[in-house]
This record gives sequence, C-alpha cells and structure tokens, in this order.
Amino acid sequence: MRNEPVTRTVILGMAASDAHVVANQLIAHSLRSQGFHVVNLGACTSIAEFATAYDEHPDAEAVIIGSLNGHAYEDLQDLPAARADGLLGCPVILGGNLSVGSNKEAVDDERFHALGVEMILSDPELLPATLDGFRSPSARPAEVR
Amino acid sequence: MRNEPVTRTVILGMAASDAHVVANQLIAHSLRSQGFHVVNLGACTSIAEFATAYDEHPDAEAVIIGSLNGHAYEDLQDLPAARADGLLGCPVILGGNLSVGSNKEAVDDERFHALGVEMILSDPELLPATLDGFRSPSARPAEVR
Amino acid sequence: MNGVSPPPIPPEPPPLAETIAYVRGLGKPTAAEVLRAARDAGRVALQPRCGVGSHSQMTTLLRDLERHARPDILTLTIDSHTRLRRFDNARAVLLRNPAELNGYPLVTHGWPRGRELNEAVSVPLEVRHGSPDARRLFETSVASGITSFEGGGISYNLPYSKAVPLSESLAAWRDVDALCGELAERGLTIDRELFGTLTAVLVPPSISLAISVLEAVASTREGVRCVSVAYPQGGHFEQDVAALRAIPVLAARYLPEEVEVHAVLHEFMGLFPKERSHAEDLILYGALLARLGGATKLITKTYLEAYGIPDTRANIDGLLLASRANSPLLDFISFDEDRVGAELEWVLEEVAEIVEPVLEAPDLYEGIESAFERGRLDIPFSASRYARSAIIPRRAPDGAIRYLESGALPFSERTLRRNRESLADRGDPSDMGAMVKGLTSDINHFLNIFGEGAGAPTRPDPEVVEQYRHT
Amino acid sequence: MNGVSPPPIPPEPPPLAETIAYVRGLGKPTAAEVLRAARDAGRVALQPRCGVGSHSQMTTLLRDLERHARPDILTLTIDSHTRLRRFDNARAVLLRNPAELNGYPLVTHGWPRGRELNEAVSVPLEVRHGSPDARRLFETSVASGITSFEGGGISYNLPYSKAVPLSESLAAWRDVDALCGELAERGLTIDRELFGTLTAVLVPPSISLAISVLEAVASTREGVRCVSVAYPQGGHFEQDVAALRAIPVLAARYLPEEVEVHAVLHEFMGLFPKERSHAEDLILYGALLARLGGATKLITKTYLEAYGIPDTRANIDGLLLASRANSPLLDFISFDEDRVGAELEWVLEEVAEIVEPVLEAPDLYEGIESAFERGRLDIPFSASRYARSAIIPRRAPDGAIRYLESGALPFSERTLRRNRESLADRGDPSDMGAMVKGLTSDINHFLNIFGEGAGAPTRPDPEVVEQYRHT
Ligand code: B12
Ligand code: B12
Repeated sequence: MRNEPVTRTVILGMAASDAHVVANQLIAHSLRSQGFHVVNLGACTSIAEFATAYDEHPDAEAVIIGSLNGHAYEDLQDLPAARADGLLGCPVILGGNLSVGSNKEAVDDERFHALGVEMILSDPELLPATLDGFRSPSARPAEVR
Repeated sequence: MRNEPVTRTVILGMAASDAHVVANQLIAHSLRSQGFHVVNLGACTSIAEFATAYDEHPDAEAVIIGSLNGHAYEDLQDLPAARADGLLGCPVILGGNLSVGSNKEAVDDERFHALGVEMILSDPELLPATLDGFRSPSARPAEVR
Repeated sequence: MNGVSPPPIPPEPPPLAETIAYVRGLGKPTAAEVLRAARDAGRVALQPRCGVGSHSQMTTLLRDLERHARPDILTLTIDSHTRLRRFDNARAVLLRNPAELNGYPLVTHGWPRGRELNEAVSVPLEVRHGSPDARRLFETSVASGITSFEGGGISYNLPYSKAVPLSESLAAWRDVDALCGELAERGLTIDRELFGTLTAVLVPPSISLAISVLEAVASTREGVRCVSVAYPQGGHFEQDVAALRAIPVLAARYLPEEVEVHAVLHEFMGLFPKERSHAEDLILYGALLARLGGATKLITKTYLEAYGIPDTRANIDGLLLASRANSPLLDFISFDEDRVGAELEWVLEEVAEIVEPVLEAPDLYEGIESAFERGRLDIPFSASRYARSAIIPRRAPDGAIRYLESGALPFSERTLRRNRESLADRGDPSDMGAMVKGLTSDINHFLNIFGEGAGAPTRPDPEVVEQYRHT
Repeated sequence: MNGVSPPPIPPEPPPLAETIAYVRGLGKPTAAEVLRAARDAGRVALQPRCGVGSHSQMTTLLRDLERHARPDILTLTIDSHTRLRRFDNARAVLLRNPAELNGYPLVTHGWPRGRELNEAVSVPLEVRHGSPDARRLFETSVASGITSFEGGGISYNLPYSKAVPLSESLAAWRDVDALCGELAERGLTIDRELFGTLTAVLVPPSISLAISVLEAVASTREGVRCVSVAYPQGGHFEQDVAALRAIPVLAARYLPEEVEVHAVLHEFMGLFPKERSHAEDLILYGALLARLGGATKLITKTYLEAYGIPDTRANIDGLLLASRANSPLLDFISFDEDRVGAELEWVLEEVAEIVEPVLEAPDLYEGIESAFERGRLDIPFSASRYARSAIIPRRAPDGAIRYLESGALPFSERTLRRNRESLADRGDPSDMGAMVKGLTSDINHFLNIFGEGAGAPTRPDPEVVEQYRHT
C-alpha cells in the first residue's frame, strides 16, 4: 500500500463522440478550486486516451467521464477491454445525459455497470464526497467491482 | 289560385332558445335590399310565434329559421305539431350552426327533415334563389313535403 | 346518484349561514381573492369558458382543464335553455342526450351537484350564462359555494332575450346584487362580473364601458364589493388598450372607493377565423392585449371558436397559448402610447356623455329604462326589443370601431364630428345595400386580415379537429 | 432495400451534372429560393432541427413535421459519430439499435436514401451537423439533391472536436465551398449556413459575428452565392436585435455585393429551462426576436430541449408556437430603438476590431490560423485545443453578454473600457471559486428568471412528456 498522495488527482473528460465541454470545464474549475489536481482531457476522449492518462497518473483516484449527447453507451464500448487489460485501475464515474431522447424511463444503469462503470452521478457537486467514499477501504475499486 | 303578390313576403327568426341576431339582422337587411318584405321576428322565436306570424301573413313564401347556438333540434320540437295542425303552410328553411360541438360529422339533416324542415341552407346568399325555386310549380310546398 | 340523469326535483337551497360556512371550509380561495392576488402579482389570471350538459362529463372537463392548463378560475357555462328559464326543455334534452346541451344546466342538476363540481377542483368557479332573470340560477350558484357570478340587468338582457322588459331584468338583477350585498356583510364576497361584451360584434368601446358603469353603480349601491368589468377585444390595439385602461379611471370616477374593481378582457368575441393558425394568432394577440392593457383577468377562446363548443383539448391549448402572455420575457414590448392616450381621452369623454345624464336621474333603474326607451342608451345588434339598436358601428380604415350612426345617444358635437371624420370614407349610411356590405366586411375583419373567405363552412375539416391525434 | 439496415457500402456519388438535373426535376424550390421568398414576403422562414438514426423513421419524422407544422425548410441533423468521421461506430449503432443515434447517419445510409428523404417532402432540406471535415458528408448531401449545408472551417471545428488543427478543417471546408462555387456556376445555388452559434453558451455577439464574417469572406471567395449567417439568441433583447441587424451591415461592408446574405436566428442555444411552460415562454420570445430583428429564418427549439432529442410532437409544437411570431396582428409592437442603436454601434465596432486585422493578412486561411494561435481570435468554452479559450464572458446586471476577460483579442481601449464598466460589479476574475459560481449563474440565466432550481433532473417528469396524450 502506497501513501496517500498530497495532491489528489482525478482524470476528467467527455466520452469519445461528445463535444459538449461547458459542464466539463466548470467541473474542472470547481474541483481545482477545491484542491484537486484535475487532468482534464476535454471533449471527445476515447478510452485509449483515458488509459494513457491513467498510465501517466497512476495515482488518479478516479476517471470521471461526462456524456451529454446521448452516445454514452456506444462511446464506452472499449471500456471492458481496457479494464480487463488493467489499463484503468481506478473507479470510473459517469455523469450527464446518458441516452438519446427525452423520455429517460428506459435508461438502464445496469448496462453501464456491466461495461465497468462504478458509479453514475447526476449532480457534479457530489463528486468530492463520492471520491472520498472511494478512498474508504470498504469502497476501494477492487471491492466495488 | 290567387295572383302572385306584388311584394314577396318571408318570415324570418331565430329558433326558440337562440339569441344570436347578427346574422339574422344582416339577412333581413339583405333580403329587404333585394325587394323582399321581411317579417323579422328576431331572437328566441318559438314555433307558436312563427305560426302567429304566418297567420298574419298567409302570403309568406317561406319561414326562415336561423339557429347558431346548437339547439336547433330541441328548439324545433313543436314544428311537426304545428305543421300537422296546418299552422305553417309554407316551406321552412333552416340555416346556421345546427349542433353542439365542433365536430359536425354527426349532424344529421334527416332528423330535421323529419321535423318538417324542407331545406337546410348554409349560405344566406342562396336564399333568393331558393325562394325562387319554391315558387316553381314542381317545388311547391305540398309537393316538397 | 348516478351522475347522469338529473334529480327529479332540484332541492331547496340550504340556509345562507350554512353556505357561508361551506365556502369557508372548502379550502380554496374565493374568486375575489384570486383576482386580488393576480393583480398584486402583476399577472393576468386566466379563465376558460366551459360547460357541457352531463354532470359526470362536466366534472371530468373541469378536472382535465385544471390538470393540464392550470387556469386561475374555472367556469360553469350554462346552457341557453336554462338562461331563458326554459328549465323543462333543459331537463328534456338532459334526459334525451346531454351532449345536445350547449352548457351545464345547473338549476336542473341542482346545488348538491354544484358543490360536487366545486369540490372537484382547487380553483374557484364562476357561473357564466346570459339570463335576463337569473335569480333561480344565482340561488343555486350560491348554494353550490360558487364565488363569482356573471351578468347584469342590462348586459344579460339585451343581448340574450327578445321580450323581457328592462324593468323586469333590472329588478331581478337588483335582487341578485342585494343578495351579494347581504353575503358581503356576512363576510363572503361574491365577484360580480359585468358582461360588457354585450352583443360582442362591433361593440363601440364607449357603449360597452358605459353600460358597465351603469351596472356597476347599480350593483355597488346594493352592496356588491368586488366588480369585474369585462371588455370585449374589438380588434384595434390602441383602442383596446385605452378601453382597458379606462376601467380603473371610470371606477375612480363613478364608484365608491372601497369597491374592488378589476378589468377583464374577453378575447375577441366577434366572428373568429376558421383556420387553426389564424385563430391562434388571434388568441395570442388577445392575451398580449390583456397583459399590456393591464387586465386582471382574461377569458380565453379556442381555435374551434368558429365551429362550435370546443373539446377539452382545444380549450387546454387555448389556455396554454394565452398563458404565454404572462411570460417574464416580454418586458421589452412597448407600443404607441400617444395613440393610446388619445383614444383614452376620447373614450372617457364618450362614456361621460352617455352615463352622466342617466346617473343624474332620481331613480337609476327608471333612468336606465327610459334612456333605452328614448334611445339615449342603446346597443348595436340588440336581440331585445327593449333597445332601439339605432346605433350602427363601423370600422375606420385603421380598424378602430366608431359610430357611423349613434342614433339618439346624447353625444356632443365634438364627439359626433370625431366619429364622422374617422369614418369619412365609409359612404352614405342611407344606401342600405352598400351599408350591409360594408358592415359585413367589418364583421369579417379578422377573416379579411387572414385572407379567409367569408363563406362559412360550418363543418370543420376533420383534420383541423383531429390533426394532433395522429402524430 | 428494407429501409432499416444500412447498405453495406455507401454507393459512389453520381456525376454533378446528373445531380443538378435531379435537383431541377425535383419540383421543389431550393433553400436559397425559399429564403429569398420569405425575405420578400417579410416573414420569418421556420425550420426545426430533426434527425433520428433509422431511415424509415427519419422519413416518417420529416413527413409528420411537414404535414402538421408546415415548416419552410426541413433538416437532417446528423449524428455525432458521423460528424467526427466515426463512420464505423455510426454503422455499428445503426445495426444494433438505430434509436441510440443522436442523428441521421447520412453517409452510412448513402445518397440514394438521401434522395428518398428529399422526395418525401415538398420543402427543401438542409444538412446540419458539426463536422470539422465534412467533405464526405457534403458529397453525399449534394448527391441527395440537398440545397443547404451548414458549417464552416472555424465554426464546425472549435465547438465540435478536440484535436483537429484549424489548417485541416479550413482546408476541408474550402473544398466544400469551392464545390458550392462550381455548382453555382453551373446554375445550382447551395445555401451555406455559417454556424455563428459556436459553443452556444454565453457567446459574445461580436465573437459570433466576427467568426461568421471571416467564414463568409472565405466561402464567397470560393464562389458561394448564398450565405446564411446564424446568430444564437443570447437572451438580452436589444443586444440580440442589434446583432441581427448587424448582419446586413457587415455583409455590405465585407462581402461582395452579388452575394445573398440572410440573417438566421437560432432560438436560445444555452441551458434551457425544464418546465414546459418556461421553455415555451423562451421559444416564443426567440421567435418574436427573429421577427423584430429582421431575421430571414429561425431555427426552432422544443419544450424538451433540456431533456434530450425531442419527439415529433414536441417538435411540431415548437414550430407552431414559433409560427405565431409571423402573425399579422403584432405590428403594434415597438421597443427601445435607442438602446438597440447603441448596441449596434458597439457590436459593429468590436467586430471590426476583431476581423479587420485578420482580413488584412496576405492569406486569409493562414491569417485565421495564426490569429487563433496568438489568441487574437478566440472563442469561449472551446472544445478544441486550437482555440485558447482565454475569453471569459459574463452577463451584465441587465443580462447583456459582455467580456469579463477578452484574452488577447485586439480590442481598443474604448471597447475594453466599455466591457469593464458594464461588468464593474462582477468581482475579481482571479478569484476562481467566485468566478465559476458567477459564470454558472450566468449560464443558468433563464432558469433563474423562471425560478427553476439549477439542479438538473436529467429524467423529465413523465407527465411533462406524456401530459397531452391523456386528454
Ligand atoms: C357573437 C356571438 C355571440 C353573441 C351574440 C350576440 C347577439 N345577440 O347576436 C353572444 C356573446 C351574446 C353569444 C352568446 C352565446 N353564444 Co355565441 N357566438 C357568437 C360568435 C362569436 C359570432 C356569431 C355571429 O354574430 N356571427 C356573425 C354572422 C354573420 O356569422 P355566422 O354566425 O358565422 O353566420 C354565418 C352562417 O352560420 C350562416 N347563417 C347564420 N344564420 C343563418 C340563418 C340562415 C337561415 C342561413 C341560411 C344561414 C345562416 O350565414 C352567416 C354568414 O356566413 C360565434 C362564433 C363565431 N362564429 O365566431 C359564437 C357561437 C355561435 N356562440 C355559441 C354559443 C354556444 C353561445 C351561447 C349558448 C353561450 C355558450 N354556451 O357558449 C350563447 C347563446 C345564448 C342563446 N340564448 O343563444 C357557439 C355555438 C356552439 C355550437 N353550435 O356548438 C358559437 C359557435 C361559439 C362557440 N364556438 O362555442 N354569442
Ligand atoms: C450548449 C449545447 C451544445 C453546444 C456545445 C458546445 C460545447 N462545445 O460545449 C453545441 C451547439 C456545439 C452542441 C452540439 C450538439 N448537441 Co448539444 N446541447 C447544448 C445544450 C443547449 C446545453 C449544454 C450545456 O452546455 N449545458 C451547461 C451545463 C452546465 O449543464 P448540463 O449540460 O445540463 O449539465 C448538467 C448535468 O447534465 C450534469 N453533468 C453534465 N456533465 C456531467 C458530467 C459528470 C461527470 C457529472 C457527474 C455530471 C454532469 O451537471 C450539469 C450541471 O447540473 C443542451 C441542452 C440543454 N441542456 O439545455 C444540448 C444537448 C446536450 N445537446 C444535444 C445534442 C444531441 C447535440 C448534438 C449531437 C447535435 C444534435 N444532434 O442535436 C451536438 C453534439 C455534437 C457532439 N459531437 O457531441 C442533446 C443531447 C440529446 C440527448 N441526450 O438525447 C441536448 C440535450 C439538446 C437536445 N435536447 O437535443 N450542443
């Protein structure tokens, strides 16, 4: 077990086909103003890019993926392989507008959990508390999955 | 057979529960400007009132009843009796908005013919021609009914 | 009670004290309270017309309107048999086929059902009708706990019946007003809306307002404490704004200070365009007028107006469209205040010339009666014999409604000249054929603007009615 | 062709001559013709956004919109895989479940299906997308006989992708424009709409207009003859009117005379209110703005904007509500012309300061590229690395959008001072926490006006969606 890093790092980005960055930039600003080191990959970030970033920042506490354009599910198709290959060793948090259409009754969180998403959040203000939660031993990635 | 009257007379009025008189007054003005003698009984005219007027004007070529409020059928319930008693010896013309509601698919002209209405008209401009038609021997009231 | 066939004998009303307690316990504001709140909030309260024959369908209608369109006040529109005290006919049609009634026969259904309707929704109800003698109906309405009642001894006689002398209708409405006064003293304010709309078609604003002033003076003398003065949109923007703005001015001038007076706009009451998009343009226009003219309440129309009693869906859509006028995003709108100012001055002058001689009469009711007899009070297109209908209104080229003929109205030379000048091009009123033609064209004002033929297909394109159900 | 699964290989486009003949034979006007007719008639042409994955559903969607809402132009909104040339992903989703696509994958369906869509309706189509490199899509679009195409080398790069260098997107769009030029010479005018909306959220008007001026200059140099300059409603009435009015002024100043230029308004493109009534207030407001600002065309939104791609019904309702703005009954509306005049002067000044240095560059494309590199051109909230996004917009107390930070934009001291002064109370931009808070509140502008919580229930009350189906 390594020591807690002094600065807490998170990796942030929008899903692969998604160009919406307003919420993304506000979340980055806000986490930074709360002391986090945010590696913001911005718009249209493939799983491979997230993996590279994780490789460069293995101390990252989570990969936080936003998706607003409705393509979350297709955009995360490479996630299971990346996780299987050990390329993303921290929890993946997903948030935004996760399906196409205005009737969200059919959105099925299970589908995303099956791809390897630990947590689906709607309110970005819950991110710090959620990250804290993941650090408590009972909620470390290995156990969560 | 008596001679054609020099002035052609018609009896005009709105059905018994009906207070709409704008069309009624315009029709009266318009027939008058075309040379007719119009006995206009105006709003809320019962069958009894039409019969009295016919009694006073037995030369009337037609009784012209308007109805806009949708109550035409109920308002003409006394018509069959009046005709059976010979109190209305000329054709009855009915026009306006003949049923309640916006979907007029269900309006059934037959119902009104059964009550003793000779003719249902929608456009008041057709009144003079219609009246002319009733004067031609083949279309006299007796034959029409 | 199966909710379908009417009770054989409408029950006697309960004692007033019971009714007052009932209203208190209802857990909803009175109409007067809703109006005051709307005015304080600077928004226009919205109210549909609605009435069907069947009790259960009326219940559903009110509930659906409330649920989907959130109006501020709901209506029981009464059928025209009941209006004319043809209670037997109302009962006959109700038993044969309630759908053939053009409104809800409240007297026939009776006040216990009226209370059921009242309890079915959370907003107050108003009874809207057109009864020259409304005493039976008012009794049932009060017993139902309904806190708003439309009408007046002039405005619910002349447009609605042929042969009821004004003395009768005025006396009947004096009773209604006096009962309002009694209720007010016992702590229950009934909002009394005056039907300034009259015959609805080409009503000169000063006629509408003058009749309302007279009815308002009469009713407040009997103790009415909340008066809604309804004005029918005429179609000329600045003239209509001026008429709405005239209402508080007239209230200050002619009514006791302690009476609450609200301006109410009736969305265009004349010949409505037939195409849905045109009707909706007119509905929105009316709603904006209500906001900009400072009305407390708006009575809405629907895109089916030209065809017949609207279905629930059309009524909801009409309310929702009108509610756009309460948008907080429209503060940028301004308009020709100078023209409004001029119209306001004129209309106040005309109203004063009409009402002041009558208000000087020793007995107001007799004064009204004799003024109508002599044509010094008058309305166009009267259904009643008790108004001369010597007035002929016409539209000026800009659409404003003026007097082509003012009959025996006691107008000053200035007023007459102003009207004459603004209609200078409208031809010789003694040429009957041309006059009827011109008048018809003025009645068809909005049809003309939208390029709709004046011909009247009384059966709508079923698509118009159904189109939304196919999507 | 079953109309569901895509053809395995999208077919090669036909020769241009065949396509031109096809468009001539289609029996419908081109988009440019529709725009000209609307402008001549003094009305705002209306166009929805619409795009679903499945071909047969797309056909139905276009037909339903045309039948029930009579728009002037219809849209194929393209899915975001296709936009980014992720054609394989588009195909994969199309095969798995077309409903999961956020638009119509035209390239994957291929131009014969594009023609089917074109033939399904009587109005012209526009392809709306967001592709930094749209050459494949444009080819398919032209082959489909589609006469309007949105985008530009800046406006469809920076908001829509992260890592496409401007040189690439500019070159790709130069090809698109050049093909438009060739088509124009051969008699077929393609309307090219420039996406002045950019990142949609708090875009300062002068940024939107400046980018459009540069793209318009570039495209007309390649022979484009019909340019639609889109401006996104920002939310401040007079500022928005001024921006729309600036478009013809800028066209006269910077573009060849023979080019037709239309102002297009995009109804508010930022964070939309969630409640239907609030969304509809905003939709109507936008539509009125289009009319009053003199826009030729309006791109509409729906009351489901905050939730997701709208269903057909919501799209129809949005169009119908917006079409009220074409009402002949609204000529009474006036507004604060003085303020509009002042805003117009300012915005023209800012645009001149931004574009003129770039237009002086010996090579326009290089000039644009290097200006972005140096921050002398910039946009807020860029998705792309190739803009600095050093601009920080804020709303002044009256809601107007100003520059809190203008980065390295080449603004005059006067412009800087004006912006500074109007944001004087907006606090210290270096206090990051406060700045994010203030910015968030500005983004939530309309939510604040309507008193909606900023919290975002991404699942709508099913009633909101379904309510109309229950009546
Ligand atoms: C003005 C008006 C009123 C005025 C009438 C004033 C007066 N005394 O005249 C007032 C406000 C008092 C009024 C009251 C009511 N009205 Co009203 N009114 C109208 C309105 C807006 C215009 C009617 C009008 O004057 N038209 C002008 C004339 C020239 O045009 P027209 O009526 O379309 O007539 C044409 C044809 O129908 C035809 N025609 C008419 N009569 C005749 C007669 C003959 C013989 C012929 C051949 C042709 C013909 O020719 C005309 C020219 O093309 C119409 C809606 C509309 N059309 O826009 C509703 C309307 C007629 N009213 C209606 C109703 C129901 C009422 C009320 C019962 C209230 C209620 N429940 O809503 C009361 C009636 C009370 C009663 N006892 O009858 C309904 C009728 C509903 C239905 N049939 O389903 C309508 C359609 C409104 C609606 N959509 O609900 N009304
Ligand atoms: C601005 C905007 C754009 C801009 C984006 C500019 C940019 N580069 O950022 C432009 C115009 C370019 C654009 C483009 C498109 N857009 Co867009 N856009 C919007 C809009 C109007 C606002 C989004 C925004 O900036 N919000 C500001 C932020 C702060 O609020 P928010 O998005 O609501 O986010 C909140 C929550 O979702 C949550 N959240 C967001 N992200 C995250 C992430 C995490 C980790 C967590 C925990 C929470 C979280 O927190 C936020 C604060 O409460 C929305 C509609 C709306 N909401 O009003 C549509 C919307 C998101 N767009 C949509 C679509 C589909 C597109 C397009 C595909 C075009 C199309 N087919 O219509 C393209 C996308 C291209 C692509 N490759 O992705 C749809 C999504 C549809 C769906 N899911 O069914 C929306 C909902 C519009 C709609 N109703 O159709 N768009």
